[in-house]
Amino acid sequence: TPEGRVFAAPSARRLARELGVDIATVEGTGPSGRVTEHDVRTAAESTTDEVEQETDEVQPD
Amino acid sequence: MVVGDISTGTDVLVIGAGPGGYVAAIRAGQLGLDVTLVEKDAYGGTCLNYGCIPSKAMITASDLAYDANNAEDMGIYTKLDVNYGEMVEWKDGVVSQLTGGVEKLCKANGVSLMEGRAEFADDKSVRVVHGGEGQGSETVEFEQAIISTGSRAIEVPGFEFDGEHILSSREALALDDVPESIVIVGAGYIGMELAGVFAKIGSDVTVIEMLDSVLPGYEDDLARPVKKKADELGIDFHFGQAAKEWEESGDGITVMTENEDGEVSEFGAEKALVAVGRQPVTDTLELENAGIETDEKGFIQTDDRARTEKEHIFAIGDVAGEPMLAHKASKEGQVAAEVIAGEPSALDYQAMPAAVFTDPEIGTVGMTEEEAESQGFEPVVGKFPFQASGRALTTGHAEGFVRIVADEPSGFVLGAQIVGPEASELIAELGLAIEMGATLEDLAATVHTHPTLSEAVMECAENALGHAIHTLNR
Amino acid sequence: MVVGDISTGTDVLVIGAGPGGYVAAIRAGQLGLDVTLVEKDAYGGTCLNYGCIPSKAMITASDLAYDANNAEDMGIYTKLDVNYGEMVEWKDGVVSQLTGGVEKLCKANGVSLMEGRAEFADDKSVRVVHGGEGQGSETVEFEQAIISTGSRAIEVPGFEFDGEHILSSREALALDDVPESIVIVGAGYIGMELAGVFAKIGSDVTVIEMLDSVLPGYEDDLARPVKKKADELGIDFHFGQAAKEWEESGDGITVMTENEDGEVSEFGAEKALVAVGRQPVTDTLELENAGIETDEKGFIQTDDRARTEKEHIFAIGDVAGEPMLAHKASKEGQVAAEVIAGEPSALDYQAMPAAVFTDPEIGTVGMTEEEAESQGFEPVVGKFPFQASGRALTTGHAEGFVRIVADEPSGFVLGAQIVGPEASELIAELGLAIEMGATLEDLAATVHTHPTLSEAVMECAENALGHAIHTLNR
Ligand SMILES: Cc1cc2nc3c(=O)[nH]c(=O)nc-3n(C[C@H](O)[C@H](O)[C@H](O)COP(=O)(O)OP(=O)(O)OC[C@H]3O[C@@H](n4cnc5c(N)ncnc54)[C@H](O)[C@@H]3O)c2cc1C
Ligand SMILES: Cc1cc2nc3c(=O)[nH]c(=O)nc-3n(C[C@H](O)[C@H](O)[C@H](O)COP(=O)(O)OP(=O)(O)OC[C@H]3O[C@@H](n4cnc5c(N)ncnc54)[C@H](O)[C@@H]3O)c2cc1C
Repeated sequence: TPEGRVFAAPSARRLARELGVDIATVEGTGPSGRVTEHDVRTAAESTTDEVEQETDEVQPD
Repeated sequence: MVVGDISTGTDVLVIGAGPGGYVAAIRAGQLGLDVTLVEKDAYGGTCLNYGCIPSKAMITASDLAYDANNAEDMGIYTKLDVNYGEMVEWKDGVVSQLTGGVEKLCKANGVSLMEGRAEFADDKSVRVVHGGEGQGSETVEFEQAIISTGSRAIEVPGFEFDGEHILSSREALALDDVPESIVIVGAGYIGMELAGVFAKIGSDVTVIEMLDSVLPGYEDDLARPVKKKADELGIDFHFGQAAKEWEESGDGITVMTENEDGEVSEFGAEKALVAVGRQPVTDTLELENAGIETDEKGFIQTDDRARTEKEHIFAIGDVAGEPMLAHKASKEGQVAAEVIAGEPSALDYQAMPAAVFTDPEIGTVGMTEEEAESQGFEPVVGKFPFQASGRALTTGHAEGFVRIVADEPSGFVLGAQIVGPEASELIAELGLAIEMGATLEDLAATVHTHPTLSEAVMECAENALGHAIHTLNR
Repeated sequence: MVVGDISTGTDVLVIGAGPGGYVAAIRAGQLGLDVTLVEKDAYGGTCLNYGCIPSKAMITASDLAYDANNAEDMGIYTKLDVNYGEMVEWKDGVVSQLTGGVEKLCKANGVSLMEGRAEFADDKSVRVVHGGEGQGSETVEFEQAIISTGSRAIEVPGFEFDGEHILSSREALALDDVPESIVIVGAGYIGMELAGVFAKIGSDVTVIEMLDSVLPGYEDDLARPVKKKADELGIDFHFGQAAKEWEESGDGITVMTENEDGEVSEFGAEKALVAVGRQPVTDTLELENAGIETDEKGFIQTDDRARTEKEHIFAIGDVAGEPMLAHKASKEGQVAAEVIAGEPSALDYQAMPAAVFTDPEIGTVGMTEEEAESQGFEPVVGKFPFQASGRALTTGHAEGFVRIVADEPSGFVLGAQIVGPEASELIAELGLAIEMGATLEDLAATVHTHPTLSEAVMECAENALGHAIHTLNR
């Protein structure tokens, strides 16, 4: 589908805002690529992981 | 004697109690905020007092009278007598029940109500001028403000509303008597809705429109059934005519119009209703004191949180731009209140539905085929005529169709246009479909009750997929 | 002279052309299958000829007459004259337009039509007995068959339908004249729908019900507004009464009933309508020749592909069990055809909607609160009264409410019950919500057009979440 339009339920879009995720960057695993709440949570966890990794690199144990 | 200027404070100040403002205030109250709602005229704003509600009440009542009077084919014979004054009284009863409800709901949710007209003193306070001689004014300081002062009817130069000969929709909905004849300037949705009301209860209606068709802005095939029915009702249309001036003549008036070539025509009638659009009420607010600018049309620019250029001042509803619709105002009101309360809300809806309560009704949501194409989708379109709907035929109202626009590769529903019976209600399911990211297959697979008009939505999706049951497929 | 037995063959044989059978046949045709549809009576089956469509046509027409006649509060005064015979003629016109359409659609989709009554010869062929003297019969061999022979009204012992004094719904919908008075045995949905029709156009209606309330099977608070309106219409109810016998008396009849304690009551009327339920038509098919058994009620057991115990024979619609609804029949018909064509279809819908076209209407889909609880959900329930709906008030029909049942932890919508204006249409959006796995938040966040009844759905979801705008929250 053309860029800029994300197909996701209102609840998933709201969750993305709550978790600080840009929903346009989330890969959708639902039918036809619909973005699910699960996809949003997964994306949120992976960004947190990245941040944690970066932090790890700055302050190695 | 002028009462001395007193000064109060509130966390959230909402200016204007229309469907934008009162919803914002209630939601803010629910979220535990200290909120004050200022209204200069009537709770419920244009929508409840002079717009959506009164017009729909009059439409329903006149439809009932007309339908019963035109049901000989069903074996129903009537001798009908409509008392317009009583119809208006009934409508007023509905309005006051609703506006009373708004007031109660505000109070129940902890909203402080204040009567008066607000003007910005600076970006942290307003002056509220109380109505009536000697009622004084007071200064209200706020942490955050929501501007929801709505819109007013545009006046055509030379056609200033006088409430007697030249009416806005507001006065037209409050007449004591059916005018014997009426000239309606403007064939937009308000003009067409009211043209139907008057024609159905016996006025001679003439509609003057500058453009070349009814309901400009709507696709031709949506407007066509409305025009056809209006013709049947005996409404007399004149397109490509600009209203220039009017004069009293006998008991009524004569309206002079001019076409492109400068040719003048004259139309006589008891009264004229001018419905050529609405403009935001932002010129009486001293917005410049708050440091907020408006665009050339008077609208206030806002972002996806309903914020103006001032972080702590929000603008919602008709003042915040097109489409000027009550439910857009309410949605923005909710979001503004939630953002103020720190919730992760935003105006991120995928589609804004709209309805026109003409005969037949029109309901639209999301993209047209053309819009889908221009946005890079590969649209596939399904269509289902109400002539093929069992339920439509049993109601005697089977004109029109349902159309669904979807993206062919993904199947996602992008938009829908309906003209026909209950179009304003049927569009709701399609709005949900768009918000949910539903596909044509999802709509087609959902069991719909028989016999209902909503089956047409399912069959329309099936038609787009090439396998509707009750119509031949594309 | 009997025409000799000829023998033909078909890949797919569909027996019965109701909303189950004709939909199955059309879908099979669309999928390129060689399909023959046998019907002994009339295309469209019970639903189009004697059920859904005629009853809804008569309901709409009688509502229009009644509403117009009771709109003095709106300033509408009528002298009304209803010609029942003409109303029935109009209804017949609607029916024949639709049944004609069914025939055309079958042909356009390549379905071979055959008139006659089918009986199984064995599990690979049927004998089709043509109607009328000397028309003979023929044997049709099939690869796969779909049984969709529908249902018939149950006769109460002693109350055999004679079309004159004792009527089934079929005959009641085809009378030439409004009966001055009528006793209706059974307060189920068919009895209550027709009680409304007759009461609204001037019959004295008495309803006799064995159980203790109207619309058994529906929750009390859904049935209550229907009972209330029926009382207002002057319908006379007698609960806990079993119809025992009847006799002619004067121009009409007397119906004798008995209560639990054996006390006898008598009710006089011009005619009686017996509407105590329907039973599957499986006893005239010689099913045993195909090796298919029925349960004690006569229903054929099927799996989630609509297959009977014989892999290649399917059963759909009223013969395949409750709920006996047209749209259930059509859905099963589609699935059967698709399964035969090798598609991965199944009866995997989450919810089967149902509507009762009483005044006010009832619409239900999915689970009640009680069902949700018993299935292990933690239900949360939202409710929104139509009294708080602007649109409902503008139509003069503001009784009833929308209720949504959801799972509290997940927010998933599980079911909905609506009683009120257009309940049959409003339930569609909730059906889609359930199929899509929508949450309360999704429904609440979807913008709904103002002013519409569908806003009540959104507000109901908000109420379940604790923040409806137009009603106080739980
Ligand atoms: C005839 C007609 C029919 C319509 N039908 C529909 C319809 O069917 N569906 C639909 O969606 N829309 C309809 N509309 C449009 C709808 O009425 C508006 O979109 C809606 O009212 C906008 O809401 P709002 O809250 O922005 O403003 P408004 O409803 O205009 O409310 C603004 C309020 O602010 C008050 N106010 C203004 N300035 C001040 C001030 N300085 N201090 C204090 N108070 C102030 C006003 O008195 C008013 O009460 C219709 C409009 C008309 C005229
Ligand atoms: C008054 C009334 C109102 C109703 N209202 C509604 C409503 O609003 N909504 C709803 O969903 N449902 C309604 N129903 C129920 C609905 O009519 C049935 O659920 C539906 O018709 C079932 O469809 P079907 O295809 O299974 O059977 P049917 O519609 O009964 O069709 C069966 C067909 O098979 C034919 N047939 C039978 N035996 C043979 C044979 N041996 N050979 C050849 N042909 C045969 C019959 O002649 C008939 O045409 C109503 C019913 C009644 C009576």
